Amino acid sequence: MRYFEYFVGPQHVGVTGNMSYHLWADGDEIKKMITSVGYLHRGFEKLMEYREWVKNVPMVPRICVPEPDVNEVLYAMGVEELSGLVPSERAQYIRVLVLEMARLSAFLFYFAGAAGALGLYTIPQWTIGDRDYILDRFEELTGGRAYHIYTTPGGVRRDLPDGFKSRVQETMNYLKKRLIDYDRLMFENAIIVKRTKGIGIIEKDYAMNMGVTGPNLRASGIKADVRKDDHYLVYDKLDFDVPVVGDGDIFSRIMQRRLEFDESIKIIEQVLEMMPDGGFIEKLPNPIEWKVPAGDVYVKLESSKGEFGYYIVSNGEEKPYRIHVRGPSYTHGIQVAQEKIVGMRIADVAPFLFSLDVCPPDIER
Amino acid sequence: MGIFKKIFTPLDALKHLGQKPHTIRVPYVKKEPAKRYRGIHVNDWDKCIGCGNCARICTCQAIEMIPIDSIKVEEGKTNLRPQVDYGRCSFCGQCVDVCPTGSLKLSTEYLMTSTNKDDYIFIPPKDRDSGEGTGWESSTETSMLRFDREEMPERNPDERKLDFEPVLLGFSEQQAYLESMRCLGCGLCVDGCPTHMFIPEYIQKIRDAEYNGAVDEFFKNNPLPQICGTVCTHNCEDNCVYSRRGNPIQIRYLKGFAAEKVDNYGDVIKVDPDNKIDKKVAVIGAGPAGLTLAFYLRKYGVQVKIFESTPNAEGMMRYGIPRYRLSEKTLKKETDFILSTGAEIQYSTEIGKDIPLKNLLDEYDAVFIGVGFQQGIPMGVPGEDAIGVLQAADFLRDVAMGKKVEIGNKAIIVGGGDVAMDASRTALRLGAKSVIMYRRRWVDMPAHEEEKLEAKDEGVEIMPQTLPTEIVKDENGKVKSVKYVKTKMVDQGEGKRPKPVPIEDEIYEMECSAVIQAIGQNPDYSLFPDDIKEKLQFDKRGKRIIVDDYGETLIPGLFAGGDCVNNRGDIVGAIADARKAARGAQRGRGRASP
Amino acid sequence: MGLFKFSRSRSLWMMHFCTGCGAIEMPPTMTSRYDMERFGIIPMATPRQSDLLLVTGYLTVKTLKRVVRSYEQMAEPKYVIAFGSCTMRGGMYWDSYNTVKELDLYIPVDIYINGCMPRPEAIIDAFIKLRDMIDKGEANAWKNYRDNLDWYKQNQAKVFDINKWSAKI
Amino acid sequence: MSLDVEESIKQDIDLRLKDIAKCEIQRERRLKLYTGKDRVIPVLGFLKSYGFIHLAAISCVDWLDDGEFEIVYNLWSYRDKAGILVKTRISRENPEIDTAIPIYEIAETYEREIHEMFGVNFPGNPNLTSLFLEDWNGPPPMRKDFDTRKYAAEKYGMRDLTEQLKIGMDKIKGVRDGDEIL
Repeated sequence: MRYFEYFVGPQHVGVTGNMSYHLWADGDEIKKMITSVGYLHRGFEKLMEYREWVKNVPMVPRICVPEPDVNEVLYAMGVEELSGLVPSERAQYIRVLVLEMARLSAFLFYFAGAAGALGLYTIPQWTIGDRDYILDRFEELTGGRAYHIYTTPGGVRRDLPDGFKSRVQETMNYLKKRLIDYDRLMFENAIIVKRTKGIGIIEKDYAMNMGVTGPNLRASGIKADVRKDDHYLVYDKLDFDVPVVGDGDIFSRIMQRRLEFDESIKIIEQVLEMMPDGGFIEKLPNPIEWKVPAGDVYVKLESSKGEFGYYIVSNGEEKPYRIHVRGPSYTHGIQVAQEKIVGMRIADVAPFLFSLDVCPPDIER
Repeated sequence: MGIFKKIFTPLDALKHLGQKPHTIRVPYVKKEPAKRYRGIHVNDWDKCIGCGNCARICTCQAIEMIPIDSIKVEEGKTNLRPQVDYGRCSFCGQCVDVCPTGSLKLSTEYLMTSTNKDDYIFIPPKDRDSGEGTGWESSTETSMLRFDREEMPERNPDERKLDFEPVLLGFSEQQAYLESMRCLGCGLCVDGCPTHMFIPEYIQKIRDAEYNGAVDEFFKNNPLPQICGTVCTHNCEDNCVYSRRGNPIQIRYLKGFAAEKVDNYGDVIKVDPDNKIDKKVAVIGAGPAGLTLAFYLRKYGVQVKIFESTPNAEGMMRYGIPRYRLSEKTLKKETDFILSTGAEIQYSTEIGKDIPLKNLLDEYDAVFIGVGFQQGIPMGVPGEDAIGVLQAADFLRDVAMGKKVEIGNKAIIVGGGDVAMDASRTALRLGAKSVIMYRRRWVDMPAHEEEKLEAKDEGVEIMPQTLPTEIVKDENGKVKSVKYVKTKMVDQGEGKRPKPVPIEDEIYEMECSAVIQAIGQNPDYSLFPDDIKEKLQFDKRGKRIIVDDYGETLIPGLFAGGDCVNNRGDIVGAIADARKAARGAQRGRGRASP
Repeated sequence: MGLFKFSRSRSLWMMHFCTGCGAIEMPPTMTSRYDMERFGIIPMATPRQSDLLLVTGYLTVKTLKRVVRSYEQMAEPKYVIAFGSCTMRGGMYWDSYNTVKELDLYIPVDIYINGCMPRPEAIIDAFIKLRDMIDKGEANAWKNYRDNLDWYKQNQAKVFDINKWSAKI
Repeated sequence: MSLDVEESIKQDIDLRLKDIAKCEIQRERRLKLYTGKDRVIPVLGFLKSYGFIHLAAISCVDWLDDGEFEIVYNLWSYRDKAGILVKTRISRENPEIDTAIPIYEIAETYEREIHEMFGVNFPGNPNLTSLFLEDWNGPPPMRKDFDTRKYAAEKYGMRDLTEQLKIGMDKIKGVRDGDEIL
């Protein structure tokens, strides 16, 4: 039997970032797929072993490009747990603020990709344009648009600028207003619903066994969220829901993010209200030659894509002995996508892959 | 909602049709970056000291230190300036956060497009600065550096002024760790140290709690680490990069801390007392210079004999510095170690009186003079001959020797140096009230700031801009009071110290029972016979002997060091001189000899 | 000829290839907030129809192979803009075992943009510069590639496995 | 902070895996378990049936001085809301450990990566092809004895400034006279 063989990526509009899929199709039906990754492999884990603890702070955000802050916070959390450093309460609130803003911006990116894959080109124009307002807030707070390099072991590098809270609130109000437009155009759009409902279903048990995490897992009907189950920072003091859509198809994965978008806005508003005064950083004894006590720790948090985790091993020296980064897309992008795409039609490949929110840099590091 | 209706929901988008687009029409419209934006580097060359910490923290190795010939090298500053490679830089701003002076910053300018990638390597100057308050700057609060020091624990002033026990309590181990952790290892402090101690190296050892290793580092250039670790004038700390914006690392106390941890230096520093080569050196005066010379020569087996005029070694360290600053235990520990290396010492022998200098010159391969300044300078006001008018040097020496000194209930100390502080605080401890009169302002006082504050805390009354004009005697010829005037400071133009001018109109008077003069000291060169004195070369004021780079005077084989050579007037200066002379004495007699 | 240059410089079609992290600033540049279509630049799916290759950041050996392939498929005249530190001298990944350090050893580069990442404004600035250069006839890096093909191929062969990669076009 | 859940998990594990594994509580919601190379698969089998359904990652640590690789299985239980690190050591010479695919299907990719990055062999894994690297001619790059700076300098002509920076520091430190008197 001969199949029609074709490639998606790396130079292609239908992939998220720089990765490629090798597909075999029988007529219109996909028979097999192989994910090819490694286009972005920089060897972070190796490079970090060569650098002192603080020098790794600018390195880590590069691991996940659309949502860099999770890496900064995770790295800081891991190092803090190893060294017994406790960041101030205010710093923890600021971190939550940064994480949730990053989640919003990643979701807006996701909507753009998912809608673009379905041919709805107005949504990318809107969501990415609106995402820029979040980036403006980031720029004010952290000094960078894409890479913030803001969280560091001990706290955060700068305090909130004057009047920042009210400007974040304005941005949130603007986004809330815009969500009505997005709903009308995308989530209530009969064509989108028709194209995505009942396609690319990831079943509940399969999702659990295959290490699917985050919104993709919740879209399959399991209520699990690292923010609640393995709460970190000050998430246990915040009031938010974990929505579960539960059908496991493309539409529920898109809808899952849409519902979580509301929750994140809710969290940001609470953080703005509850943020205490106080110091924003607990300075390290020495920026360069600081040693972290020996030990190992696995820290994880909920990113917009799923469970992001750092396994950090220290042998008591100035440099980490080993850092293993567990990116959420690792499972989604390779094995799950390869297995679940079989039987799908060619036209559904791009929406399916986009719905998984695969981010190649965090697979490859 | 039926499917039919739903199919038309996207038409809602049409309502945006007439709206003004939110497009920013770059480049016709410029969007200002945020205030904190991390753009390109700017460096204020005047503020930059070239310490190289930015290069050390750079994770991308984008910064290299380049020597700039047009920049003058000063103490605590180098002529290196950071060169940034934008082919490496990740614009993280850590170089800014670690800059001790705050000279480096990232401005909000960011445009830099070129066809040539070599354009991206440059030494950032100050132009293209977007202005104060914009860009990524570091303040003492946001910097990664901890500009606050670990405070040295001290005894309560009310309690400590009653006795001669040490004022400082010493660091705890945790404090010493944290203080030593602040060190960045740049080594600019070494410039300030006359004897160029290996400061970053020993701080590193203290951090790792390897006190023996630290002591090993000390003895490379300084055989009196614990004394220096307590009372050094710490020029190193003035050059510490932290002092540019905050409190310098307390290098002195760290050294004292590590030296105290090692009870017996002999365990670390191996000098065989029986190893004696055929070379003999005589040392006149067992002060810091003499002891240092003895140690370094003994290290190489040279036979050393020290002649000391008093019954104790240590010279000014014992007789000039009161015991509450430098304890007997510390003094003993250090001198005993040096003497245990095989140096002989002959106490209560005055050269020039008991033994002529000529004999020594004939008998020994080299003679070292480390006699110090012993004679106080009189003020030159009427009534100085009154009973109860003392010289600070004599006063301190008598107290240190345990002699009974009568100063009554109120002493006026004249002068503003460290000696004045020591005299005033010693007077307090003898049960008198102390008043310091100084003719210039508080800020002009040559005493170290912490000395001044400690004296003030203990209740010494300090009267700046006050000039005594006459000492009034009572009928028994004893001091009764001091007449004084106030002064005003007259500007002497750019670069010159303002001059105090007395305001003659009003003359005040203060009752007292003793006057202690601490306005300076002179050497006592009576040990030199006239023919030798003629051959020696002195400085313009006739106080200090001129020596060459190896500490040798114009007379072959006669070396000198300490206060009678340098104008620092401190222990570490004497140590540096003695090390020079040790090298010279090794070379042998006469500067022509190899 | 002036008309050709004018037309070329005002309808640059950009190849849709996100090679590194710089790609994250491309969507904002393409969409409503910065809207690069104002300059006649639109993303294009295939190399054969595009004029402009954006190398948006570091290149691993694996990507470089695809980039060289894509670059060679592009019709002349073609232009390359290199983004950020990584394309000049390796950037943050200067000691990585899997990324190439100097892009211009493997393909010629017309313009470099500084930054990590460059802002959309900086990207647009580079586009305008490139447009001016094309107008003046200065953007000739592609000719360089044709003239010095052997040199480029040699450099490429150094990092690619020679058995799997033919030195011929 | 009570550790009731963690204690009960530890008790159950100690009961069932008494002879083959050692369990300890690291902190709230984190446990560690040490086991031998040959016991890993049964231990994982028990843990999965116990509720640790989610295999978050498999990490490998190269303990060069001990001459061993440490394989760390990172499990999470959705029911108990607790994570466990299962650790085992294998020799650096001829590193080999049975695949965990029969228990955790998702282990395939992790093992593939460890195979590529450390050169550990996983008998039973059908797909031990290269994952990230292409045209790779060096040793497995994540091993501690592989020097990425040296490799990059040779292959890509990268400029390593480490030495220059050191020289720069010496310039800063100026002339130091040690105790060389003679």
